[in-house]
Amino acid sequence: MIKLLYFASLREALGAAGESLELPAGVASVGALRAHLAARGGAWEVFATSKSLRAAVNQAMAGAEARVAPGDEVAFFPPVTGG
Amino acid sequence: MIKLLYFASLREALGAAGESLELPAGVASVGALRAHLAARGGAWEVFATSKSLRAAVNQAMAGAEARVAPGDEVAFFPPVTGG
Amino acid sequence: MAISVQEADFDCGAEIAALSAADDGAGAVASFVGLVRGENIRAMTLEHYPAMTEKALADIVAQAEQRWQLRRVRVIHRVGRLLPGERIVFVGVSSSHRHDAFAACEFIMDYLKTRAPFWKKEETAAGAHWVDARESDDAAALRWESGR
Amino acid sequence: MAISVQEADFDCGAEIAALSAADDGAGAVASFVGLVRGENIRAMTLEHYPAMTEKALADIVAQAEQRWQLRRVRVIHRVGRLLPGERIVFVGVSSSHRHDAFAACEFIMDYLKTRAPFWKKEETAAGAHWVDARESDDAAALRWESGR
Repeated sequence: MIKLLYFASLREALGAAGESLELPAGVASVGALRAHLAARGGAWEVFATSKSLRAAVNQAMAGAEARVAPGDEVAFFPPVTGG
Repeated sequence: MIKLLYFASLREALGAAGESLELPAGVASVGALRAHLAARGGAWEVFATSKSLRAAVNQAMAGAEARVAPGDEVAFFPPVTGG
Repeated sequence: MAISVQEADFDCGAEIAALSAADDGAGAVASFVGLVRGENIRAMTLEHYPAMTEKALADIVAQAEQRWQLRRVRVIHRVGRLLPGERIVFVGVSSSHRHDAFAACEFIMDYLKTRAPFWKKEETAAGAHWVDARESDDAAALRWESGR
Repeated sequence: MAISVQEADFDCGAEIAALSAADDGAGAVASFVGLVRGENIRAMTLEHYPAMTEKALADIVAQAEQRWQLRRVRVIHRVGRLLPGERIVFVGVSSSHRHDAFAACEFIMDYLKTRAPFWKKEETAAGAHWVDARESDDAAALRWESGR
């Protein structure tokens, strides 16, 4: 299982703040996880279409190639706008 | 007459905070005024020997070529060290 | 370094004083305060990623401490709903050297703007919307990569 | 712009608050505080050229206002005898733009250090001496000429 979190406009677009997910076979990177989520269709296609979506693995910014393994916390969010 | 002012280490070296001076004939610039003061000898030679001495005419920084005329306030001081 | 993420307001004067208190070498304190601009905004709500926020800020501060000679660093970022004119963020840096304090303070703000997980939602007369990230903020952060 | 040359201490929190008070566009306030370092110093006396000081500071602030988009600028410089840890100078700048506030604040400090008629005399265990001007301050001010 991994823990998924969604923030800000992404959270609102998906209608969910997060979920627990059993990592499917073959999904071991942020990029593969995005493809898996996009395949749900509808609002979830944003994981395939958005170029600006950011990811963090275990609370550290992570690119598409970053490893994802059971027990990880993976967050997706739009570019940050604090300060 | 001009008003002369001396500040900080220069004031202490000369033992004077300022004076009123009748501008001698031919003294019409900061540079000429420095030469005139240096000619007093002793501590006043600093006006000839110091490369770092600064001048202001009527409260504005002024170089050696700056004009000096009767009624002006001319100040001499070391490089500033505030802030 | 001291980092706070909080709903409560903060006291700039007290924070600045604390940055140099009982430190003979702290001759320079640079600080920055970011406020909610009110031109077309009724209110602003700041969301963040609690588990990551302080970690991200601590990483930014650690980078600043590697690049410049700093004595103390203080970062405060508010979350929740804020009204125009309210303070959002405080960054303060003390150093023996004026330029180090200035550079580190601006670096921390530029990195915070592009790397710390905060998101702003504005309430305007036309409704609420999430604030878009600005290219100028990305450019400001990138400046530090090339060593300007 | 508001410029003060005074013996009295000042309140950084109040000064920073005043820079953005009742101004919807002031989203950024950068400020700097310079303090008496105490490593080998018992006290410091600041002399100035009263007739020129405020004029010189106003000229520096006017230059900053021409170079950057600023909303308000505040400069306070103390004179007289100060002890280690005491505040000497405050420069605060508000702007709509973070970088303008930072740049103008540092510019004003760099120019103040090299162009405003203040002189420091330090009291140490070995006696009192006038502080020498530093080449690094001249270099800091010159940076702004070439547009870095």
